[in-house]
Amino acid sequence: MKKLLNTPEGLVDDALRGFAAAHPDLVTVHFEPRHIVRADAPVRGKVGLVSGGGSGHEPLHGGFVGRGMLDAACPGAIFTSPTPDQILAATRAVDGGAGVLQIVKNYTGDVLNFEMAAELAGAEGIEVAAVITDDDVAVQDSLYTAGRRGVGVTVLVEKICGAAAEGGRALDEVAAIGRRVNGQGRSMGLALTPCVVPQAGRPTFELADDEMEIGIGIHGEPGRRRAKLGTAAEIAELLATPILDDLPFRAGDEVLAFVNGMGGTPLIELYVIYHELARICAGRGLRIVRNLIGPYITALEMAGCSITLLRLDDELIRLWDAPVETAALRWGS
Amino acid sequence: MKKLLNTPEGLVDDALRGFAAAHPDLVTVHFEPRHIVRADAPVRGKVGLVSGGGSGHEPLHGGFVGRGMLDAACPGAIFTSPTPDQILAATRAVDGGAGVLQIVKNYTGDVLNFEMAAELAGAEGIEVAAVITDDDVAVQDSLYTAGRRGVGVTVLVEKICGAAAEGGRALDEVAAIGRRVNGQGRSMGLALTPCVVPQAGRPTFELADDEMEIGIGIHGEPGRRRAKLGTAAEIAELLATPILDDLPFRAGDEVLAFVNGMGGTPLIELYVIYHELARICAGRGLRIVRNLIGPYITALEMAGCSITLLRLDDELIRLWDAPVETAALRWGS
Amino acid sequence: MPISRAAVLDWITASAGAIAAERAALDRLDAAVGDGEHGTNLDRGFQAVLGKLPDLADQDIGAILKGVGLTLVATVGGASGPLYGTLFLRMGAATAGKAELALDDWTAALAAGVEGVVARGKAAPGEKTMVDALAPALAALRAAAEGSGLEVALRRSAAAAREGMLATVPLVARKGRASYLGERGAGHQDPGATSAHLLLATAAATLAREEGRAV
Amino acid sequence: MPISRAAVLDWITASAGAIAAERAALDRLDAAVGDGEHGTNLDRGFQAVLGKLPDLADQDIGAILKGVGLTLVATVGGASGPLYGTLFLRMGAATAGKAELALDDWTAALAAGVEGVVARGKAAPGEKTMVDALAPALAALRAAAEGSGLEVALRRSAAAAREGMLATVPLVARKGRASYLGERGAGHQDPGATSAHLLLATAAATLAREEGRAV
Ligand SMILES: Nc1ncnc2c1ncn2[C@@H]1O[C@H](COP(=O)(O)OP(=O)(O)O)[C@@H](O)[C@H]1O
Ligand SMILES: Nc1ncnc2c1ncn2[C@@H]1O[C@H](COP(=O)(O)OP(=O)(O)O)[C@@H](O)[C@H]1O
Ligand SMILES: [Mg+2]
Ligand SMILES: [Mg+2]
Ligand SMILES: [Mg+2]
Ligand SMILES: [Mg+2]
Repeated sequence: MKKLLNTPEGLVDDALRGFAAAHPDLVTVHFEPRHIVRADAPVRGKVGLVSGGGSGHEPLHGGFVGRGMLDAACPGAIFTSPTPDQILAATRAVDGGAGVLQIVKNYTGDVLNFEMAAELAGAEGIEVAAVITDDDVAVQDSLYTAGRRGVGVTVLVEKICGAAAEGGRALDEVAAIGRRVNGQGRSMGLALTPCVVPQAGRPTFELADDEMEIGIGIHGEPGRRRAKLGTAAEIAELLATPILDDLPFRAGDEVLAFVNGMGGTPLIELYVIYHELARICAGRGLRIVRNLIGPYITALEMAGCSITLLRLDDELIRLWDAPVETAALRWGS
Repeated sequence: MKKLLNTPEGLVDDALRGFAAAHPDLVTVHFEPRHIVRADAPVRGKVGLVSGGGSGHEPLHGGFVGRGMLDAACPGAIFTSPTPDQILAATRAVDGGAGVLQIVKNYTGDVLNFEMAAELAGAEGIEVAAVITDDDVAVQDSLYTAGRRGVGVTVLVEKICGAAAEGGRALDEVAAIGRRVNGQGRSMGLALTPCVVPQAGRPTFELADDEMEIGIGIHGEPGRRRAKLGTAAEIAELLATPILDDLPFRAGDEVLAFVNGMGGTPLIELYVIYHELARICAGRGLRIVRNLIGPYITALEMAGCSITLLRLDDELIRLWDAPVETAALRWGS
Repeated sequence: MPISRAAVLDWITASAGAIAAERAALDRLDAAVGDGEHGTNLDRGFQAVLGKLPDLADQDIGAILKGVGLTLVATVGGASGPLYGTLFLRMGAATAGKAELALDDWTAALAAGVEGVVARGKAAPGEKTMVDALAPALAALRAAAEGSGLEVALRRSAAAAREGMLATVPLVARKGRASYLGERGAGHQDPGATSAHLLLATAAATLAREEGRAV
Repeated sequence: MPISRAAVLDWITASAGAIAAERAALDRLDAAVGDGEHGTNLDRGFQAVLGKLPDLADQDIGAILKGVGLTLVATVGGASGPLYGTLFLRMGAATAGKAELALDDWTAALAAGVEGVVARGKAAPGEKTMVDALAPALAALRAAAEGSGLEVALRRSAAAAREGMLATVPLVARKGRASYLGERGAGHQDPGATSAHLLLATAAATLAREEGRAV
């Protein structure tokens, strides 16, 4: 295991200390229990947005705390959902009287912990709603699974709901927008290498030098199947086709295309995939009107990528373009 | 070799096609010869900023083309300096009548190719000046080497000179500011893994599972020495000490701290290093008043990081804070 | 002979030890079908429980079990945190105020706990989760309660948990992270069922001992 | 017998072949002390030269060499691109308008070329660069020019380049990327000196042949 860290046990807290030191203008970081809160929280009259999940997916979620995006993030241990007390503390810290929206990736652990926190916050009189993201088409039959995983679309939900909340929309409206984004977005990912959970110290799976793992999530878990390493064109096809067919996306759709790096893949390769994706979308008559390319929802140092497509409409474009000021996404003012 | 690409030979052009497709609002990409030009170039009356170097360091330099930073970037083959015809074409494209500043990392190849291009541009009547960055303290004795390498400071020079040029400063002033930044900045880097140049297909060096390579550049070349893998605290110390001693930085200095990822190292680890760096700086009485954390000048998928410290003054802070709108750095408006 | 407060404390302490000893093995099972940290998660939780035990030691059994549940909820995370947390919280509620437990009390407590796990996680038996160890253990306890003593009943319960755990191997998971694997998950033992068996085997080894052995 | 245009074209063609054949070996040498792509760089350049040769074939030797130089400058990149580009550009300038070269012409051309390389790269002999092969080759050519024929002179020149190349092994580099390695670079042969030897060895094998052998 080769990582820049002091001890596996201390990794998350050390990184949070660094995050706190780097961005005092944007956030306040609490350690007992762990939660990252927007520096000017609670914003009176604004719906508060709380997300969270296991650590190891940075910049998700802490990197998205700030004006126009999240009000708080709750980092769990590596790849482990945060606990209800963290989420409850964050909920209290960001409640500006207009209620709190939880943005939760659909994993049993995340859902259960956020649910328990919502029950506790509800008992304290805080109105809580939740958007569960479940955009991963690699998990196909939701009757026989815990449902689709929440992956790339989570970033887009956080940005777009963040803009809606900043714009003064009510809790149920922001939640409805979040569900619309989730409903119109689809993702799929692939790994070239596994990652090493620091406390375990071993790769989460083994891959031969000429193999890739298709249909992975963001936790180093094995994917749906393994295949011989393909070209970028083949890989883009492999990821895009199930995405396109699932919604389905149709000729004439305006979409946001998000090519995400899993943590160990450099930008140059992501742009190669974007080139292939743009070609595939053009071939289907889709118009990519917005894009996002980079490592935004990662799995430690895993090499690989995921593709997310989101069908847009005028309102979603406006909300996407709205100003955002966080450690990992910044534009407008 | 596990990479997302079609062919090693086609990697750079495929990535450039993706870059062109993704950012038509920011840049125009030319292929014969390769150069990336700001969409609204030439800007009349503004000093044009041209940089470039081998590919494989993304987002450097193409990701920094746009308002408030570079006017053009010339991407060479992987880790290979661009050729004079590329640089000449870029120089012509961005000359707005106020002259062109070359920002060149100090490598023999880059220097020679930019020099030849400057001679050719000069013969065409374009006024050209150059700032050579050479901030890498790992290369200590400049009498017996090609001089220090240009690494992390290059990003800072590009941002700060970009703001100065955008602010209407003359060629010699922008060049002087660039040299000041280079003179007040120092860097050092370290690798946990080598990288694989796609056309070679083999790692650039071999490292045992418990070893790190200290004093590396950004081209996968071996470093100054090899040591047993240390903790993040030890690593930060190892990189920061020669930097601090070299300028030297002094108690009371206001600095920009830049923790750069080499391409394969995830953000969570960079924040751990930032935490340690902040501690070390505080111990020496330095005040970190600005920071940058992320993979901005990379060596393909190499795991590792570099640290850059830049001594600031009011003017440099103002120029750093000025709006920038590029694919990889965006703030203000 | 009923279950004493000391025996309950014994059980918790021994469970923490067993989880610590099996941590890497549980992580390995979880790596095959999930994200490789079930053992690390539980170990973090039970180490925190050990830290809390001195404060709980002089309370009644219900308060002890509730304290364990709250600690697990606040420190484990993942799917198993809320589930094991709920198990202990419900067992605590069912034994509130008691200084000792007869076999029937223990059976009722486990029943309440398992019901809580199912209510939270919505897993039916056969979906390759901890429920596949917990539910048979409860059934065996109920069957044994009619006629046999505490020790035998606890042993049968642990044996049933073991059978349930082993029976998860060929199953395709329908709940939790392992369900994402589909057919590829068959052939691996469920980590949660394994940790559940560990807790119940430790119960059989500790709860029926003489009072005052160790804390 | 002087060097013909056809022989010069032969030399260039054969050099492209030699570089292609040694590409991986040159990359490996460069990986040890630099960034591992010297062979790839030169091969890209000489393949481009091959593509340009048909356009150059009916021109004079000076124009041919200038065309090679321009192509190398525009396609090789790195340190070696401007340096080899300058070598050929200067050799082209020194042979402008010529349809054949006597040994003295060739010597003068190489002298101009090497001077250009030194002017651009500022490397002195012994700094572990291509100059360590080029300079001795030029010296040997000059020495041999007094008395021996073309073929012998070219062979002595190639042999001197080879000695110079081998002599780079123990050196610590003071120029180029290898200089960053300091003492660690000693013990490795310089890739640029190796490719320079390759060009001069190919010259010895091609330039003194009968006219019209192959293009
Ligand atoms: N819905 C559920 N009901 C009951 N048990 C479950 C459920 N989902 C998961 N589990 C149990 O949790 C175990 C995994 O726990 P753990 O690895 O700690 O959490 P995570 O899956 O969030 O990483 C599984 O092996 C399974 O036994
Ligand atoms: N200043 C210089 N003068 C002469 N030759 C040089 C100089 N710097 C480097 N070289 C030669 O260039 C070779 C490296 O070429 P190449 O690998 O193509 O370029 P780069 O070093 O830019 O990657 C070295 O082996 C050396 O022989
Ligand atoms: Mg987990
Ligand atoms: Mg090079
Ligand atoms: Mg798990
Ligand atoms: Mg090289």
